[in-house]
Amino acid sequence: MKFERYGTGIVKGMALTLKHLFRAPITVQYPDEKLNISRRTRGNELVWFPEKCTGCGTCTKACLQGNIILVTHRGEESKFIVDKFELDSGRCIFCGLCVESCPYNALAMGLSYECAKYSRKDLVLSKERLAVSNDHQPSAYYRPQFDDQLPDQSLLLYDRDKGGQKLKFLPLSKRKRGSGA
Amino acid sequence: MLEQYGYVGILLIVAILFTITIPMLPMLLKRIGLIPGKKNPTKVQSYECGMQTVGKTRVQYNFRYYFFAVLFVLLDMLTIFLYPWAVNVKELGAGGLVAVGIILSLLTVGYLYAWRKGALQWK
Amino acid sequence: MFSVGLDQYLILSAVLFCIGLFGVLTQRNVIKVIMCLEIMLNAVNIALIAFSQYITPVTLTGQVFAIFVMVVAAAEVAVGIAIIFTVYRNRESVDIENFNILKW
Amino acid sequence: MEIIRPEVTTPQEADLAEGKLINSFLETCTGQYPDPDKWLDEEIRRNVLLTTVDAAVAWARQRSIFPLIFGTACCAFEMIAASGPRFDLSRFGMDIIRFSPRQADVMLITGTITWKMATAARMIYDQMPEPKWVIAVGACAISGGTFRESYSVVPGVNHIMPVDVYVPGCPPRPEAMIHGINRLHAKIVKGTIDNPNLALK
Amino acid sequence: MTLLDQFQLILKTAGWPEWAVYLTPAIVGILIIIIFVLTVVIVFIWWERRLISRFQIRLGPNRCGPEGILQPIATAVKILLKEDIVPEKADKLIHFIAPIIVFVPILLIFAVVPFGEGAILVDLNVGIIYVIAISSISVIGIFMAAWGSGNKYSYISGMRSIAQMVSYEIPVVLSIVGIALVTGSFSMIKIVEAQSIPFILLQPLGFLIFFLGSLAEMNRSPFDLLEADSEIVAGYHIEYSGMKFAMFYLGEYGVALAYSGIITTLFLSGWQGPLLPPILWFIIKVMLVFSLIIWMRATLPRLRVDQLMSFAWKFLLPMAVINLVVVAVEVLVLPAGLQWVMVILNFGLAAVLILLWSKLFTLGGGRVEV
Amino acid sequence: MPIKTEQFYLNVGPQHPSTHGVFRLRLSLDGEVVTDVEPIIGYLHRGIEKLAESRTYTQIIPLTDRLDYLASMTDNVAYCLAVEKLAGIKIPERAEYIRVIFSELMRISSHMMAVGFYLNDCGAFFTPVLYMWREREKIIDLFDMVCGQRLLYNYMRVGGVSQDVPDEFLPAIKKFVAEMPRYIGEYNQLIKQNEIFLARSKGVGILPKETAVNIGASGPVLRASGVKWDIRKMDPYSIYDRFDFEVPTGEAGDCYDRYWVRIQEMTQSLRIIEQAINQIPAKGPICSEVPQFFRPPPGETYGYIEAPKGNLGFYIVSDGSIAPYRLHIYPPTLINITALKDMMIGWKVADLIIIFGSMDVVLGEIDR
Amino acid sequence: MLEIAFALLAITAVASAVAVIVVRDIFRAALCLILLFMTVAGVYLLLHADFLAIVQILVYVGAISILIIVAIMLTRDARQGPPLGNLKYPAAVVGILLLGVVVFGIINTAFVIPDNAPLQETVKPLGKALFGDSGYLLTMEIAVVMLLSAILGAIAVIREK
Ligand code: SF4
Ligand code: SF4
Ligand code: SF4
Repeated sequence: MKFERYGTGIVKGMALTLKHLFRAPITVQYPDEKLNISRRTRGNELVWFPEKCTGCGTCTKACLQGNIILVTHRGEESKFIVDKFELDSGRCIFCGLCVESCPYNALAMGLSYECAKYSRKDLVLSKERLAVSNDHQPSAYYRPQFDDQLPDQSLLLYDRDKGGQKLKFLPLSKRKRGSGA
Repeated sequence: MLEQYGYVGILLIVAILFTITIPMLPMLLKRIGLIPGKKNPTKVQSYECGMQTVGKTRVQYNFRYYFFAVLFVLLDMLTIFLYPWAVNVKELGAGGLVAVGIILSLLTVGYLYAWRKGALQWK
Repeated sequence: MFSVGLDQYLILSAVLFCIGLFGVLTQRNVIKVIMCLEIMLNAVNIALIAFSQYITPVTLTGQVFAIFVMVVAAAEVAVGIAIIFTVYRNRESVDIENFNILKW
Repeated sequence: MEIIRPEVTTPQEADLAEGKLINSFLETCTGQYPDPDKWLDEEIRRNVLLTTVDAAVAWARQRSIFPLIFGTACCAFEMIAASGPRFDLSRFGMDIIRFSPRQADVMLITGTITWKMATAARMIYDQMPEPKWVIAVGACAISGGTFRESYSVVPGVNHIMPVDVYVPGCPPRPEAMIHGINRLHAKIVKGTIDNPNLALK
Repeated sequence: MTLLDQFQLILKTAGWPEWAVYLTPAIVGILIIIIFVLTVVIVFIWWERRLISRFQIRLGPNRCGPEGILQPIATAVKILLKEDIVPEKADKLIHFIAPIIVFVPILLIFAVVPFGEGAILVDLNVGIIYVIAISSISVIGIFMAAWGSGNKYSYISGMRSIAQMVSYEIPVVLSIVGIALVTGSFSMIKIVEAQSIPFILLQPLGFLIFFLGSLAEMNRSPFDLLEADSEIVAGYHIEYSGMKFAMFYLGEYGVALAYSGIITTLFLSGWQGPLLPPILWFIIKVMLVFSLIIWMRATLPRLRVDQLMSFAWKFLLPMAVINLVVVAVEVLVLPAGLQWVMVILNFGLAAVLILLWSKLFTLGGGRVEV
Repeated sequence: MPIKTEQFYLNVGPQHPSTHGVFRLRLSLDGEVVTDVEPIIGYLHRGIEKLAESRTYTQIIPLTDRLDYLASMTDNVAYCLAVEKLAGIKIPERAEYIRVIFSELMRISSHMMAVGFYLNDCGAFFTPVLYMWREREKIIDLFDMVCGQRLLYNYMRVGGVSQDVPDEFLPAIKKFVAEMPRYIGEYNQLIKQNEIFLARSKGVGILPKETAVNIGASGPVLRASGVKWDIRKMDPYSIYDRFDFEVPTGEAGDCYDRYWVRIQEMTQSLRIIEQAINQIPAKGPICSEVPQFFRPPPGETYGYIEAPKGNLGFYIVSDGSIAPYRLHIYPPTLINITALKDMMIGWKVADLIIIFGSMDVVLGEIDR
Repeated sequence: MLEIAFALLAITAVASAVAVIVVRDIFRAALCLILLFMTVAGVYLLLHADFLAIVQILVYVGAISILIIVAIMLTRDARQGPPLGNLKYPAAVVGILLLGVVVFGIINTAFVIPDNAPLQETVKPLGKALFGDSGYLLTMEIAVVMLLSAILGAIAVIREK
């Protein structure tokens, strides 16, 4: 191996790293600034709409690992009443197949991803935990009806606008939020 | 001159004391229970990507560069002669330069011989 | 308190020399023999430099000699170890016994 | 269970020993390590004198974590993404990624652990010096995930070692991972100088 | 007249007993040096982590104290309270003393580093050779660590340490001789004072050789084979935990500081500089050198061990010899005032030599038939 | 006569910084020179093929994601193509284009990781990886926008894709395609001519053409050895015959060529994406009607595509039930690494790491 | 001061020299040898030979011990050296006798010690002595030639044929 380039290759590379030294870092300081995540995010929790769910059980069948535990009994007018709707979020792979299969739009993927827990038990989400609420919002994955309520995703591609200004990453609280379904 | 080296000696003593304290400190802290942890047989096995070590560790090592080591010792010895010359170069003048020239040319001869014999080629 | 003079340095040198000599005579591992040789050469150097310091403090003759001794030591180690490698290649051993018969 | 790897001299012996070890490990690891979550409610009894020292030490431990990325599968790449330029774990002082367990503080299990790998995982866990913590990242590490039914997959690393923080997701977003690490920070802060690892209480 | 001597004079006039006159300044000086070194090392650790992050378009530690400056302190406290493991395969005695053997020489080097005008512990006649000699002890320490750990990766790393040392010492020594030719002394202070023109201009080739050699000495990229993460995990300190590991870690930056200081002294005219106080100039230059090292680390891949040796033996060594001869002739022929001629000559020479030699030599290595 | 040495065994892996997961190599060393290599796999054996036998055809798609998790979209595509072939399903035009766009994006992202980690193995302290990661994040953002996940997309469906791309997708990808060449140029500037890198990778780990063909290597590894073989050209599946692109090849088959082929393929992928964006029909169905519990007719089929890592095949046997009777995966990297031993012996430990890195393996695929 | 330093150095030197012989583990023996080299360097310093002390470290600690370590690494079953040979007792007798004679000689010789102050700088005078007209030039060249022949010899001997 000859040194045919007399070290110019090394110099070029070093020039490039030097150039990067003066570029703005692309880091998002996560707990302080948050990225607007994709509207179709398959977050780490499912969102369940109790009033829409008929307890048909399609979702449990669609799940590739039987992750949703559904216990129902028949109420009046032979409607199913859901006693237990449990999701083991420590096992769920958030593939979204259950959401896709639900014929009544009663299940959606969640937006939240800050779900780290100290104990395994806490990962099993009960019906109350899954039910939609103000801070438990569905994403638009397979539910295009929620599309408009969610803010635009912040893309690294558009990291900078025309003037070279760095795009602000909004804190979660300041984002435009829908009121849920 | 001895005073100067006395300072170096004091620095040496301080440095040794200082560096010995550093690993001793955790031992002390462990004695009074501030550092957790107890021995277990797995912990003291040597780390090899989580697998077991096969065979001896300190084996005879095929040190293909022993050749370089030999050359290094000899050349290092040659450079010793250069120091006294370097500080005297102006006083010694051309005579010194010639003497050193001889040293360096001999060095070059040895070096070229080594190169030609493929000693600098590490297969 | 004793005073440090030429005698003390020379005695130190003699002691080291004799330890080295004992080692050279008794060790069976060639590498250790070489190590003991180094001890002896070092002992000699101490004596030389002590002489240089006390007898010829201006001309530094002893120090010049010490440098030459070092040169010899380096050459000796280099060649010695080269020979060890060569013998080792054939005999797979560093026992001094194998070096007694210098025909391989 | 302690992983004792016998002295072996040939690769064949090593393979035999490994097989035996894996089988015996599989048999012994039936129960789960309990999740040490009692400390959450418990008021920690801090030594009055040592309170500030405790706080300082906990701060140091929390702020300077050398992670050992035990990355086996997909989740590992989200972990790398988390330490990549966009999410940059190094902000929390976690940029010195150590692959030697001797210097690591937190073992980040990112990926599926199979039984074959489990012995290595446990061994590396054991080889980490105290205080140490474990974060199980991803469905596979938490429970075996979608491979739970498989014959070869450990149904959750809490079968083979105690886990401090679980980060669900498959794979969790880098933010989720950082969140998990922040939860661990919160846990470490509650530790005391002589009992840093509340997990082992 | 160093600051130490002045201090001694003051004490003497104050009528202190003789041993106190001798010891007090020494102890004070040594303590100042150690504190200074530790502080700068902490800054270095922080600086490296921040700067390398910025090279990699991220932010780096910024949560711990203002801009993350307390990060190394947190690390130190944490490591202090970390369990210390001695593996059973280790040679316990050697395992214990190896970090000491690594660390002590690094502290010893600072005895001759002039931090400012007169701010030097001792101005030895043999100053710069002393540095080379002392730092070769560190290699033994590293080898002891590698051997004592009883780990196979560290064993390989230990062998590599010898390979590196064997190849880089001679070019470094020769480039130093080139400096001594100009200054006529090995004393660090004299070397600084002789630099009306920084020697980086006067001897560009010498600088290149010394810089690369000291990179190898510091185990810095692209010569960081000893702890090559991607190959031998962590190298010689793989089995070290707790404070012993911290010593290696500190030592790594300590030696970086020492060598940055020495490069500053030898080639960048040390503390000299207009306007600012000398110590500040010194620190600025050291930081510059260290930043250059970090910059290289952020860019360059690592050489293989045989390529490294070929590079040292086939590229640096002939260059160093030629440089030495040329400088000697120049010193003898040119009158003292014509240093600028020497600058031009040497730059031309460096360019020509590098171009020529790049054509001539090959790194070699490659596949071995087994 | 060289000195005979003792056997020195060294485990590299499974928990090693540069085995890209849990690969394990047991080396016999002679000094630093590798005299024998024994690759040991199975540390990530997750039983995907077995699990697939108990899942419906749709439920297998998430499993295929987890094979080659750096290019999960192409795995999806390969599987769906195989099932579509089995059941004779036609897929809508727009879905075809979406598939092509995503496959090529995936290829870029996968190659970026391959090259980045390869350079990391060479010892460049994370910088190339992190630069490439920046661009990969951009790609991942696009994936995230469309399928809501960053790594494992589960986007393809038998008969098409699961959802249409959102409106902002096309402008975004146009912007990406427009600016990506500049970044590729930056990578080249960073490392391509670096002397150290060249010294480390040129002539190292040569895989001769014959061996490459004999072992059945594929993908960039094969092409680097000088064989112009690309299923997209040789046996165009999907709609690849509509695009104009080249198949870059290397000459020597060494690590450098493997690196360089990947970089060039990124450019070619960009070309394909550009054409696809221009040709894609504006609106239209994106998935043909396939029942949720879909039962293909009994029979067997083999579908294969050019995945970023090579020839990825799915062999499916159906017995007419909702789950396949047998699913076999033909992973390219498993085939490629069979040449490892030949390539590694005689090189040094450091070379071995980069040879392994240049193969671009993903353990999920090898161990399945 | 000087006395304490000398006593310390002498004791360490003798102890480590004995250790070199006694310690079975050859790597540890080599480390003891290195310690000996360093203490000898210290003794040189006491003798005002600073340049030689540095050279001692440079050559012995930096080079020769490296070579010895390389030799240890390269050869098998050298780790635990074999026990002392059967020459043990004769050698001890020879050693002690020699020691006695030499010490007797040293004590009974009255050296003529001029009382010049020791030189403050040794590098320059050494250079003058080596290169100057006083006559070691030839010796030095011979030494260098010897080194060269050692290089050639070593290469010739160890070259793998
Ligand atoms: S499929 Fe939908 S409606 Fe039926 S049980 Fe599940 S969530 Fe309820
Ligand atoms: S997201 Fe997937 S794994 Fe989770 S419950 Fe739904 S179908 Fe099951
Ligand atoms: S949890 Fe999901 S992403 Fe993580 S390793 Fe398991 S399958 Fe892969």
